[in-house]
Amino acid sequence: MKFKNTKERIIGKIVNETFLFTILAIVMGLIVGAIVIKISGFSVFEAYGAMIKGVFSKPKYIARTIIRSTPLILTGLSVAFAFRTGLFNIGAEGQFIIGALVAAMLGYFLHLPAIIHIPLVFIVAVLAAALWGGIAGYLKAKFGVNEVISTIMLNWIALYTSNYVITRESVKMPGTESSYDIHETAQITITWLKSIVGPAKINWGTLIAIIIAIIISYILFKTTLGYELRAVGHNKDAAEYGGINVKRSMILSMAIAGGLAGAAGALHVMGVSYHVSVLSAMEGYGFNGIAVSLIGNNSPLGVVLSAFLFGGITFGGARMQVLGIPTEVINIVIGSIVFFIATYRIFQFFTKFFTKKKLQKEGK
Amino acid sequence: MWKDIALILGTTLMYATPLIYGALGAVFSENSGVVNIGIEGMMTIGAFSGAAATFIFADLYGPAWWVPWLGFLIAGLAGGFFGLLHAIASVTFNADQVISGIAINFLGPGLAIYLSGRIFEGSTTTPAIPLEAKLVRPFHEMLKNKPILGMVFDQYVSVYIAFLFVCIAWYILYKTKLGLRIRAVGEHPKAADTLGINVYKIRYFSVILSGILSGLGGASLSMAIIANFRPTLISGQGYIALAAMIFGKWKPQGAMWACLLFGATTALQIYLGSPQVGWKISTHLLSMIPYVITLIVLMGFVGKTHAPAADGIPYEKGKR
Amino acid sequence: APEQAEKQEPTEKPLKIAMVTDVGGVHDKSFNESAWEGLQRAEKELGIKAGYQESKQEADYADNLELLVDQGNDLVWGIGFLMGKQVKEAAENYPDQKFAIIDNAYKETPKNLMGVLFKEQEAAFLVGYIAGKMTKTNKVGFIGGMDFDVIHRFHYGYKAGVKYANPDCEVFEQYAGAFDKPAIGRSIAESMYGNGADIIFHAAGDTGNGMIEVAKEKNKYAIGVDKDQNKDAPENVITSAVKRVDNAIFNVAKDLKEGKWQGGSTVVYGLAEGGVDIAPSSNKLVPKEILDEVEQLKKKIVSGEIKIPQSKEEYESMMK
Amino acid sequence: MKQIVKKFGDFVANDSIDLKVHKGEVHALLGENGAGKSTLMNILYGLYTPTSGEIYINGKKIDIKNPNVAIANGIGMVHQHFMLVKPFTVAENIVLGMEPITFGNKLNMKKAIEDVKAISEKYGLHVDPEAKIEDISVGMQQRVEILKALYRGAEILILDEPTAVLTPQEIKELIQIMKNLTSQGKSIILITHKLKEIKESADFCTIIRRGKKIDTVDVSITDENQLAAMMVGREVSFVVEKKERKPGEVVFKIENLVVQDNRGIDVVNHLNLSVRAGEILGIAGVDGNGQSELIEAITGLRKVKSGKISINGKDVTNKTPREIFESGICNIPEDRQKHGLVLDFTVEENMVLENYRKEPFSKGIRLNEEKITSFAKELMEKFDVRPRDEKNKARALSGGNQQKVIIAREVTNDPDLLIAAQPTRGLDVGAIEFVHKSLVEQRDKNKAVLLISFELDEVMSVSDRIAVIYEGKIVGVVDAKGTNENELGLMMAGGGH
Ligand SMILES: Nc1ncnc2c1ncn2[C@@H]1O[C@H](COP(=O)(O)OP(=O)(O)OP(=O)(O)O)[C@@H](O)[C@H]1O
Ligand SMILES: Nc1ncnc2c1ncn2[C@@H]1O[C@H](COP(=O)(O)OP(=O)(O)OP(=O)(O)O)[C@@H](O)[C@H]1O
Ligand SMILES: [Mg+2]
Ligand SMILES: [Mg+2]
Repeated sequence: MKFKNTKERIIGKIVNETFLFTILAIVMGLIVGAIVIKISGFSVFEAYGAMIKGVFSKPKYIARTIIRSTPLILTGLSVAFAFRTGLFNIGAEGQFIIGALVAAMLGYFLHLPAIIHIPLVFIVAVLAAALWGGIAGYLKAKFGVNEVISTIMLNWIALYTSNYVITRESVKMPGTESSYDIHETAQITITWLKSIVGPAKINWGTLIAIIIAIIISYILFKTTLGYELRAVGHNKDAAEYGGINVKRSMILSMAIAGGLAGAAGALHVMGVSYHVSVLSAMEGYGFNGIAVSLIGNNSPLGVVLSAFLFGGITFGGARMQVLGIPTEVINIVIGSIVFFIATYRIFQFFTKFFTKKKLQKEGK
Repeated sequence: MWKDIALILGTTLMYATPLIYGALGAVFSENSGVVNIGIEGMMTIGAFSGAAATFIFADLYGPAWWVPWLGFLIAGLAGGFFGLLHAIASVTFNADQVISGIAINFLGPGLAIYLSGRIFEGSTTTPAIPLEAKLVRPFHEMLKNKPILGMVFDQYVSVYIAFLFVCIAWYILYKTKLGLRIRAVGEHPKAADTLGINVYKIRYFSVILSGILSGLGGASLSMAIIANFRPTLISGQGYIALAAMIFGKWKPQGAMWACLLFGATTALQIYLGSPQVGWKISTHLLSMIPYVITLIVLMGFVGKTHAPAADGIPYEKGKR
Repeated sequence: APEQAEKQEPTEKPLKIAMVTDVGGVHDKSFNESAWEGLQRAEKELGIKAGYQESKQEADYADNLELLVDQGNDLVWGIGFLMGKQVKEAAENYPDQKFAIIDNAYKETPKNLMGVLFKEQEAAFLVGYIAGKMTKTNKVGFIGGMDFDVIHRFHYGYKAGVKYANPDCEVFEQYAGAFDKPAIGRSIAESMYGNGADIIFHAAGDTGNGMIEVAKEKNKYAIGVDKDQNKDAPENVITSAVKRVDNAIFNVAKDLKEGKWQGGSTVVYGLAEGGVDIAPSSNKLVPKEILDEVEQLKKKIVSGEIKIPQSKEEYESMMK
Repeated sequence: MKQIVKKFGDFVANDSIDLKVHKGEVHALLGENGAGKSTLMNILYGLYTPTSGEIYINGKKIDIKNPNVAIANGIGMVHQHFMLVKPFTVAENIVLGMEPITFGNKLNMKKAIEDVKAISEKYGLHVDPEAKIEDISVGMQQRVEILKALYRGAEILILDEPTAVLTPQEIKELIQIMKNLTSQGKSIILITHKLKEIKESADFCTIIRRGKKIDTVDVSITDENQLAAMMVGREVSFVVEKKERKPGEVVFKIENLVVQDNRGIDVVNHLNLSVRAGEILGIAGVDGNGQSELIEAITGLRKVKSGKISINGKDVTNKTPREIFESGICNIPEDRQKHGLVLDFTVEENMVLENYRKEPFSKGIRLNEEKITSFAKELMEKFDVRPRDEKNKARALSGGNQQKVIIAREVTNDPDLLIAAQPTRGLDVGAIEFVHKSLVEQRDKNKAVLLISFELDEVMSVSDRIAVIYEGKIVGVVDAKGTNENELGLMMAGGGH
């Protein structure tokens, strides 16, 4: 009996109005995409067919979708966590880079047994990224520097720092523009699934990311720390009045946000890429994290779902190229989905309009 | 010596220009109470539309004087169209303005590159506009034989328009009826509403204007600094413009100074990397200079920045 | 699926060859596009079936390679050294599938993989020679994108060429730190031209576009890279150091069709193999005598009489 | 206004209300919090569209679609919550929407300032047109609001709770201004919870209860008790029930305290004060004499420049808010929405704003939601917070109920010193009665209470002793029973002992 109740509660939590509107927004976004595809002279059916097949037709594609979604779960969480505490973290991009860089360095330079190496690399990388995120929090608490500016600047500084480090002679693998690969003792790829997923690097990172999402949800809503951070997010003055150290909270929540994005970078290096490369432009993990966070309504559970959605659409959508459809259509689809999520009141407007009409009819 | 200074000044002006347009756009939008993180997307669509339209017109009608101006205008309109989208979402439907802005940042580049492919045989880069069809350089003849002055002032008209716009924006915001209303709506929309000011109309106006300015900013890159659109052209400058607007405390002149600071630090980066200086320092470290200096300057700025009180909050009539 | 394709009689089913682009995309007006042109030519002339898959970020490489394998292509190309690791991994994972990569060499190359390298330094040497001969001011420039090994090949090949033609000629060298910042390219070019250089060579992608723009405005000479860039500025781009990725791709397709697959090795495309060259449009602005000398030089390079440096170290040791 | 109905969803805020106002009269609207007064007036001003009903002005039926129509028909409104743009000047606020312009849409600020000066002369409402709103007192802001309406040629002026935030002096001035205006032929609709003001200024009074009109009465022949009874539907007592009590030891002490305001001026200037256990010490004073800064300094929200604050002999000067709270000082803050509540938190979350870290509300890092919920339920029952849903966002509560949440929380902490700053601002008589009772109960438990209020009546009826603050100093302490309004008023104006 009790089980049934909790189950119902969980379902009730997921299938609420926001959820339904999100689904509607996704449908609307796909419709806009369909229009663009049609105008370009392709078959909508074939195009979306290619997208769906691209994700679901083989276990290994599902695996790749999951792999691709994993960093987005964490960068999405990073942005969502900051939002919940009243801060706008545009800096997930840079925090990701720092996490990845540190993981790549420790994974290569340290020689340790896996049991120590893996957690050490992960934890230190996350701490480094937390420190990086914390800078923005500190600048805000101490100097009142708006975190939007500071995180934008820190993104670029992270990018160039990473490039600088990678191009050092002891770090850069000759003949490439990348660092040396990390040792196997720092890798978290699951090799025994090879028979099912082929060379796709399914790794423990996905599980870790989901666990982190649960932990973050717990911290936000079930702990005193989460209470404090949310209070500061909603009303600094009242929080201060209630005895909460507002400045400390700001630094802490930016640090946690940074750590989350850094975890994304670290897991990506440890599970998928094994190295970091010189970047000539941002890779977009952090910026896409903003979209993921917003599609997921800034809730940890929502972020997990929307990361998979985002990963699926980008991975599957790229398969439309086979038909000759330009990849930009994918960006238009994603943009439309986000746009319709922003304007979910359009749907409210319509639902109201129709129920009103219906009532009028019934009245007569 | 003079040459170096002239070069730094010239680079500063050139680099700051697209940012100034974007930042001015953000100034209008945010002073009316609508956060606009979509500047990046609006600049991209503007850059594409301006370059594509100018090329096409130059191709059809030759490099007549009006061709670049028409292209510039179209860039503004294209940006304005995305401003309209942002306004529909965030003013009419009370959307979360950040979400809507992020959507614009996907849609702008997506559409720009898509259209480029459709129009120019699959190419994501538009063909180069001939020199004669680019925006004019008003002082080009005058400075022909003055190389040092030329380095500073032989700029495209878009540069001077940017500074002119700063003055106009300042005048509109602080000296006119319209500006008073824009700021009132951004500070306290309900108060404005009770005085019979149409909050929605003012916000629509400001957000569309913001799109137009951002579009022009994009075009000032694709029609002056270079002569075509390419996907990597804007690469983050919309965000920098946004940062400059905040740095400039939501004021046109403040935003301008912030953009100039950013331009100047970039010029410094280039100067320090030049063979004349001959610093043997990694370009990766040099590239960091503008961002690091900006952060340091920000720290030194005492006093918190003050956003318009209603910035980012949708206005719903009849709600308290 | 790949084994199946191999068992088919070649006459019955056309060869399928596809490529994975790097993040520039297939229409990047650079080597991705060039590679695609090679495949299309093969489609026309050899009757193969060509396809491509664009990448948006590093994480796409592995996914795209696998997809092309799944589509039953006989040969899968990776375009660009940035995906060197992913291509090798794919080759190890799919030992029955043929792979090839542009711009990369491996210490140990699997049997089913082929590396294709270009001697960029040879083309750079030739354009350097032209620059050294044509300069009136005895000052020429070089703008690099980022500090990459490939760019170094252009850089030092060029420098050696300049000095070979004109030992007294000064070479201004500067790296922009980015491939996507035309404004920076512009201001570096302004500085170099301002300091007396009259010809600049770039290997800086979109950044170099800013340099070409300045050349147009100031009516100076510029040298393009990768593809024939004369189209962008017909009066100013005197020549380009072109990398015939298309030729390489076409040749490999032809070999494959004729059953001459050279797996397990690295093929180097230099002047001799038609892999690099100066642009055909060079005859428009470069005097005939100089072009004739260039032809002589080519022979010497092919015969190994002239050695061309690929890196700073090689250049310095040669200059001693 | 005829048969006005306004529904918010299923909720009927106005239920067929009729209202008739004559030229040149002051017509009062009276009703409990949430009775529907503001809603009715917002309809008249065009901010809400009525669900049904008609409005006539000078016999002509008018469809007031928006404030522009209202303004054109000579209706002006001063809203319950001020509608002023803080960073703007007085003149800018007044002309906003009807700006005088010159060539090229340029604002003619000179003319605006002259116009403002002219009307402020005409109606005797003195303001400095060039001062910024954020720099002027609340009373001044009120005048600006009235001037805004007059500038638009208002003939009918709606004043929604104009006196809730004014000092006694300012209220007197306002009543004078209203008389002035009616003598010039203007009509005024006045919403207030203060019966004394209705008696003093209004000609007629319409009473509304739960959205329905009860009656319109002639004020001159109705007394305050009758009005109150009509309003709440039961008898209300105005006297604070209070037993004699002998105060105990001094528990709280302030010595030579100096505190600066945001501009760096010493607004609390060598202030000395002590409160004893089992007494309510009222602080009377005109707004702006350092009260806010004093409270912020005591509660740790503002740095103390010099001097000493101690509770139970323990020095708490410049300690953090949490340390001060732990030492036994609680505060019902002046601005309930800014400091008292996190409006987007639920009621239950707000109930533990200071105590969430303590058992039983949390254990280690984990919040104990069940305990928090049951605690909130209990308090809501005890303090009659409505609606009785602890999962409601605090934002959705009425002002009165928001205040109850804060009082419940602070009183339950059972502090040695309870500071209550403007605890009844904007509340109806029923709610005020409740707040006063809570303060007295606290005192009867032998705790110290510090009451800070601009309402002289309140200070006099609730306190045991009264300290008068003037320019950051206590200029005198008197026994509440042995004093009168005149004596206090004199001291508040600086004419101390
Ligand atoms: N915008 C709104 N949305 C929903 N309900 C509303 C809204 N405005 C008012 N109400 C409802 O109408 C009722 C009357 O509110 P109103 O503000 O008119 O009360 P009031 O009589 O002015 O109270 P007070 O004396 O506290 O000012 C409220 O109880 C509330 O439930
Ligand atoms: N935005 C809103 N949406 C829905 N209901 C609201 C809203 N604001 C207030 N209410 C409802 O209105 C009722 C009373 O609100 P109101 O603001 O009139 O309170 P109040 O007692 O007048 O407070 P005060 O006099 O201190 O302003 C409450 O029961 C509350 O549930
Ligand atoms: Mg009210
Ligand atoms: Mg009211």
